[in-house]
Amino acid sequence: MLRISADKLDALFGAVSAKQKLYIPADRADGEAAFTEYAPGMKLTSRLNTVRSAKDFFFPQTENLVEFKLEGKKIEINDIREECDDFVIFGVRACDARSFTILDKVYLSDPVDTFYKNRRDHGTVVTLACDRPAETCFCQTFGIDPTAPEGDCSVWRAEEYYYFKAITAKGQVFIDSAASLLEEGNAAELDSAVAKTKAVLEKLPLANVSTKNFGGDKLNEYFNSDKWGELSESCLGCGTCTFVCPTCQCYDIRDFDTGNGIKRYRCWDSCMYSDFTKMAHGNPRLTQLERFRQRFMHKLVYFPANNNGEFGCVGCGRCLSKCPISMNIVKVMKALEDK
Amino acid sequence: MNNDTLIPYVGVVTDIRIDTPDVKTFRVEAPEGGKVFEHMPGQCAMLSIPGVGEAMFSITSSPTNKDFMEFSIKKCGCLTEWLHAMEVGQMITLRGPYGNAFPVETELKGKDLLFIAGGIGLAPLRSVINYVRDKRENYGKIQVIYGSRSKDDLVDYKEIIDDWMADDGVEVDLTIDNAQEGWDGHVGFVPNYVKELNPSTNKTVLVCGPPIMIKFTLAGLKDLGFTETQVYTTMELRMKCGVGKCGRCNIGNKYVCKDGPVFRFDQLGELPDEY
Amino acid sequence: MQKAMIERAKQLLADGTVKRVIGWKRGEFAYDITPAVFETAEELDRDFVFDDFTAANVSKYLVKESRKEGRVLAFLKPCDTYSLNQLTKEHRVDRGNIYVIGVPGGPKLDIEKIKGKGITGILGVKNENYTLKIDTLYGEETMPFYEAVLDKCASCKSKKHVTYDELMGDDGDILESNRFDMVEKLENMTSQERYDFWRSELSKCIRCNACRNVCPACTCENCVFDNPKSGVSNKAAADSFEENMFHIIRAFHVAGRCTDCGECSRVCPQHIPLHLLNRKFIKDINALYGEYQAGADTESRAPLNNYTADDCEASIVHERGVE
Amino acid sequence: MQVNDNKDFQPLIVAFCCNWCSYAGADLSGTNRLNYPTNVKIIRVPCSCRVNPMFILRAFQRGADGVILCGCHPGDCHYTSGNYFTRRRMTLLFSMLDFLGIERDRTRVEWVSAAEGAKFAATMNEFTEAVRKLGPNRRLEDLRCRKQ
Amino acid sequence: MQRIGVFVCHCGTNIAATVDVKTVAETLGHEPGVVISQDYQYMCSESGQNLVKNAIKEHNLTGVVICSCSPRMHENTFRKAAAAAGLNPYLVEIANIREQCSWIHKDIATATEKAIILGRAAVAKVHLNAPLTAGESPVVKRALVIGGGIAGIQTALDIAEAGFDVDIVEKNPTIGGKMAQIDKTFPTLDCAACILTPKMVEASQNEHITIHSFSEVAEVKGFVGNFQVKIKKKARFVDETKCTGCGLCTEKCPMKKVPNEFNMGLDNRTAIYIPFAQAVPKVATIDPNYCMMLKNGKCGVCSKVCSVGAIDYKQQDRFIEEKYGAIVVATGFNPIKLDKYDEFAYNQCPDVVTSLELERLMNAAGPNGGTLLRPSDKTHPHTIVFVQCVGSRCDDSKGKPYCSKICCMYTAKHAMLIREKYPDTEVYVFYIDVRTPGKNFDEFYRRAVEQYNVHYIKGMVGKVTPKSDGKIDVQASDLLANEQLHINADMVVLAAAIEPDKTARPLATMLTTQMDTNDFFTEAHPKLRPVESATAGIFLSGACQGPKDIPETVAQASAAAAKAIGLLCKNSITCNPCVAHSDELMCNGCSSCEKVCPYGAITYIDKEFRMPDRTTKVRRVASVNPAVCQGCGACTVACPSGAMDLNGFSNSQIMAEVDAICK
Repeated sequence: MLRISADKLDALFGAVSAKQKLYIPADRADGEAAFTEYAPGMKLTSRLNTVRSAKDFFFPQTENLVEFKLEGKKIEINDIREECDDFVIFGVRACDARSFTILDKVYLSDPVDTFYKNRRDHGTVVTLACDRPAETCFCQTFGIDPTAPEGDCSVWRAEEYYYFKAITAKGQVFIDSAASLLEEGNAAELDSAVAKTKAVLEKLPLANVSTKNFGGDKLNEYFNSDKWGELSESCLGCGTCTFVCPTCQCYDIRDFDTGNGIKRYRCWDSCMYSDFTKMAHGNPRLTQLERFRQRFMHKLVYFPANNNGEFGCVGCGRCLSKCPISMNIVKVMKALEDK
Repeated sequence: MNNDTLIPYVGVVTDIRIDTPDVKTFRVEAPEGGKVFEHMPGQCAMLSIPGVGEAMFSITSSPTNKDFMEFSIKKCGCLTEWLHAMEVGQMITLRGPYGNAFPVETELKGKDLLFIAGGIGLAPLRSVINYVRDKRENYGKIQVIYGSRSKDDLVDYKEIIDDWMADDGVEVDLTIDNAQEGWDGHVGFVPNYVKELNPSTNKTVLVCGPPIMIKFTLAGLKDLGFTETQVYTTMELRMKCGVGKCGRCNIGNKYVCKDGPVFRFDQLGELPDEY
Repeated sequence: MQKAMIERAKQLLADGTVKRVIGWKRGEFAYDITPAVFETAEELDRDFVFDDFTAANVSKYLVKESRKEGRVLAFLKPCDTYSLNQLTKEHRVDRGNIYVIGVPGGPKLDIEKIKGKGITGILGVKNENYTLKIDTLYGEETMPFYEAVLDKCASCKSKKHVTYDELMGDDGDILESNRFDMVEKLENMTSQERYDFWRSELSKCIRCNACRNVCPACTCENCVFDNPKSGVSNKAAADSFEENMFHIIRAFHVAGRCTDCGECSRVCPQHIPLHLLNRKFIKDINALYGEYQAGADTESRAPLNNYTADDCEASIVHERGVE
Repeated sequence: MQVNDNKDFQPLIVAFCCNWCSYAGADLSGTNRLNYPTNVKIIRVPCSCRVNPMFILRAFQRGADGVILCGCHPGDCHYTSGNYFTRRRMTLLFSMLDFLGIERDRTRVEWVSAAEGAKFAATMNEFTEAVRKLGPNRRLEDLRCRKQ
Repeated sequence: MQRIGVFVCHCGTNIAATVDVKTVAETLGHEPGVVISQDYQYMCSESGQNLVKNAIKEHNLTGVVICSCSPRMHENTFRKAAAAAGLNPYLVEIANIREQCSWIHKDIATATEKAIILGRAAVAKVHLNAPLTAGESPVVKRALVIGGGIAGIQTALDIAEAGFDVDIVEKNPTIGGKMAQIDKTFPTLDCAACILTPKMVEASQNEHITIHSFSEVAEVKGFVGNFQVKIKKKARFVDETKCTGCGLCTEKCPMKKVPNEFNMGLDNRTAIYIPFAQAVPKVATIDPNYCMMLKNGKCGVCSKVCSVGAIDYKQQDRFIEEKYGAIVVATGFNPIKLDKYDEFAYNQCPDVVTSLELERLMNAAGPNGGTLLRPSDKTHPHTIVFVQCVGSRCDDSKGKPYCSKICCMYTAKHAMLIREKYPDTEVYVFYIDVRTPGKNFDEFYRRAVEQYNVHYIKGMVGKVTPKSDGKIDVQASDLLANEQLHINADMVVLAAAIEPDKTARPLATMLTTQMDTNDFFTEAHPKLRPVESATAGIFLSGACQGPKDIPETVAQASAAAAKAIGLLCKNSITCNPCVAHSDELMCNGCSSCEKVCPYGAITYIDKEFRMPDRTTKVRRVASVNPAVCQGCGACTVACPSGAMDLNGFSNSQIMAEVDAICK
């Protein structure tokens, strides 16, 4: 297996970023990590994961869709789409890598969202296997192996080396772009590192969270559960969980009048927001209970119902650590199961 | 790059018909003439005035109309108010068609059809009614039961009187909620009128109207011996994308914009009660 | 304390004084506490928690809870009582329908600060003589208690309960706090430096609205930013301007009403020091219009709803500071 | 600070004037043919206290380079106390803008009575010049609204 | 869709000379919603208005934008025109392209561009205008006159004559004001007291007039047609209703060394006093600063001698509240203090006096019984020097920038009277200009020079120095002869500038009227509305608005009365419909708006709301009383939720204007 010593990672980043834009999770001044465009000297973060998920690269928080010019009764439509440049995201964790599969199911299904596809086509996802999972991690619940992340190319760290394995052609291009820096290495060292991580995985406090009681067939059972009132009681109705979530994909389309034309843009929206489903003549989700229920039903029931049992959650644990009131999908799952 | 469904087309309003005090029917053509896109009866389109808003409307003209599309729109919010203020020649943007359609070429084919509509609920059904009128040979008897608050609130009144009623094999039963001068037709709510008319249960039913009307009509139909699998309706919820991605118009796992708006009542019954 | 609180709550439930209890409920881990309403003794015994992590200010929930049938018992820390007073003053709560038990304040802990030390896989946190013993998947870690204290507690303004029906533990005093130090530091920077500082902070904003939705002063029936008719509604920080706009207007709308409870910064998933904006207003108000503490009472006029004929002119902004 | 007079820069100045004093003052300055730059565009409001901070930010968003608010002299408000509230609100708002690093010379409050046509013109000349020196508003603009 | 008409006025060449009106009309014609855009010579003319009216009808307009002069000028004209054509008058907006564009700019290109932008802002605003209907509020049929000088008296008499009740509030113990202190009046030289006192008596006897002497306005609330005024009746320690004005108490009062302000402090009065013989009301007043009984409880003479028991040492200030439909301000003037004019030795030498002091010195009721004697040694002065413009037309901070207007004439009067009565006295007048515009004024002045040989010298007095021999050295320059002069004078008379009374400034604040920088009240329009303040229902009478002589004062007083009567005649007045309103669905009931409302127009109600989920919820919400709201908009900014908005100046309208300007 190809590898590079940790102290040469800089050189690899340099080589890759010379050809295309490279983003790596780096430390921010406030101690959190964020995917940042690589610049020489930038170090890979020691934090397990970023606050914002990697979905931003394919589904940014806001993007312009189309522009209009209005004059008198005339409307002129201006398609502003442009082919996006190739880029690499390095250091995506297994959970986020899986989230792309989930987003693909939404955005690449017919009719294809060309805005998403454009970026997906041009982005190379280089994943990094986890070696120090946190207490909030529960990706295994969704069948994700954090020691064997998906993506275009997978990377493992073992001792002082990073090991590389291409999964797709794009991944191979990535490896090739730094081929001169890589050397053939001993996979045994890697195996023992992976084994060590697997041992930790078993001990994770959320290792026992299971999806066995969830899925598309539980629709009416859980929809009508009497637990929602209690669970949603303290929900602030903010969008934190939604916006840090790697799989939340809801959006709003809005027009902005610049004074010189109309820019139609889409931006993340949250089903937790009170105006999400508001219409001129009513709102089918009137209280936070319904909105709260929607978010979790979507991930645990509706999504699997529409996608062959696949859940709309990857167990990254972001909502567990970021919810202002610490209400989250794990608590919801446990409460719903507890009949 | 391929076309993206979120990028709309331009359409020109070439005719505006005032149907009722709060409903107008807009004829929309492509700037170069002809239809902006093809559709099937029951499908919807996203209409927009950039800077004002975008909303989903059912296409009220029949696909058999090869020259233009029509939208019957009731004034109820910011965008519709704007649309109502339009003059002929105004451009709008539209994208679509969205959603499924009434199964005119499958389940409905060869059947006797009963259309039940209330108020602006006639809009989506009008597309089907005119479609089956134009392809008369493919369908059995047609009955339309349509009611509104008053005579003035009956949408497409002229077309109903001049065309539909004149057709062979088409029966139209009109009703209004309260008696009114100049009205010698039936007076009473639609669900009651349906019961009174006691249509034969071999008909396939297409219902559209205010939720309360649908609820009572359905109950009435059941009393008359109809089953849920015989009855279709069309839904409306907050929509943004039109293609089941933006995440707001779902009822359970079904997206109204993509899996709907046409649902058979037995399908609807399987979904949670959140609409 | 927790035990005593549970006992007292059970008494008050039992004797019919209150129908519900608002407090904190334990979570999956040592630290993920959720504000919750308890209606039975069993629930209290099972889930009620009051410890180093019960930082959440539950007073905002009283807007809704106090309008429900039956009296609600609220355990309020000193800072929370200021929020409640302010809400009472603005007629947002029915104070008569709330039974307030004042409980001692912090300092409470910030799990993010512990995680910021690189400590991960946290299974338990114990405070032993102001040293935190943290049990993790990767062994035990320790850190000084005070390094993990929430920012809002580190610059606590008051240990005094300004409203309560009953007190558990001793009441404290209004403190001399260092809460304006950072504001002052920023004031002493150049305009460009301040601009750069705020740009780097506010550009992190993901407009999740957690700051607004947690804020006990933000109880509008319909926020201007959610109301399309307001002309300023926006959902995403689509432009740097909108990031500024949202936070400036939010700070302005709570100016003179903000009690400096610090919840906005506590809940920000991006660690934006939003409280600095509010503190800037508080500092200005104190300096220009006389000391004013929102929520200290329920009668006084808010500084922005008040004036004197000899107030300073706006040009004071131009006359002071560097540059 | 860099010396740059931005001589050719034509700033856009939005002036909110209260109907009773400053708008009348502006009229008087016209009646007396006292020149001030065309850069200044006046919006009439009943009282300076009608000016919501949102309007000021909106102006900056849409491309204004300076915003000035004119009202009756303190104590002379047609509505008794309006300008006193204005004074507090704007002091705090301007202080906040300054705190965020927005150039403090882009905003101003000036009291101009109905009799002070000359003061109005002088104020506008001076303010326009001050904003001209600062150059285009970049720190509080909305890039989407920037004119191509 | 809106159908907006734009009408661009040339205003002759006032606009058209610097703004290309055709281009403005043409460009605005392309704005969204604009269906007709025209220009015309004079839009405010009848044919111009007809143009607008016809267009409204012909094009079925939903909004009108007039690009013309200031809305302060013709907004009402065009609103009326619109109303006449069936369009709600509040669907008219004015773009001010004259005062705020063509008159201040010179370059046609930029001025035209600006005019277009102003027009565009008005179009953007009118898109969002809503038809408004003005409510009505009743008029209280009673007027208040503040100040009991000749202006106030005349106004009160005229209003009373029309049959309306009127109250005079006078801060001094008697009405009469400055005119009561004046000896003779120019240019007729008739006796001031002879023409004033009958009016004072008439006022006191008129059944419609109530005089609140020794009283001050303490608080004013309300608005046109319905002012609520709190009047402070200062304690005079004498029961007005009992005192007969017999004067025995003033004779017996042992405290006799009180400077007599009526005689400008040139002689003394007693602690209990009646200002002068013809005072109205003729009742005594105790001066608490001097009365020994009030100061240390020892005396009580007046109480003992008063046969009707009118003395009441325990009297307190009283407050009465009254409602008025109209208020007339007649607070008058005072000569300025001359403390800063050391060069004229006013404070050092008793024989340097002001003109008003000279009036008292020459008055038969004055300190010397009408004989002109030097205050210092009571000798007859042989050389008198008059110094003009002391503090008037002054460009430094010591004086006033304006001309006090009356000095030239009263000095001519003084000079003439002195020369007439004491032909042996030489009179010198140092002047900068002699201003005599007025009926018979210049003739009067020429008589002083030609007939009475008064020495008018164009020049400045540099220094006045009292000498040890009691004479006064006046050093001056003769500008025409271009030489320095020294005059050995016996008396020097300073024509001190006049200024508004000090009580005017706080009063203006209470009345929410505007003042200029000199504290004269500002009239609503300098030419067309000279006796009205900009605040509806507040009128201006006399010198409070600017320096005036007696005939002018009386003329303005009657004019103010006419305006007040015009208002009082109405049973109700149309309210301003541009008032605040609260969207109950958004209101939080937080009370912020109530706190900033200067009129108390906002109250709170508990309102029951039907929630969409069919439950009901009771919430406290704000409610604005449109009859009381004056439309300042303070509440709209205090409201964090944006529930409070202002008709005619709504958030969205102002933002639309901002957007249009910044486009």
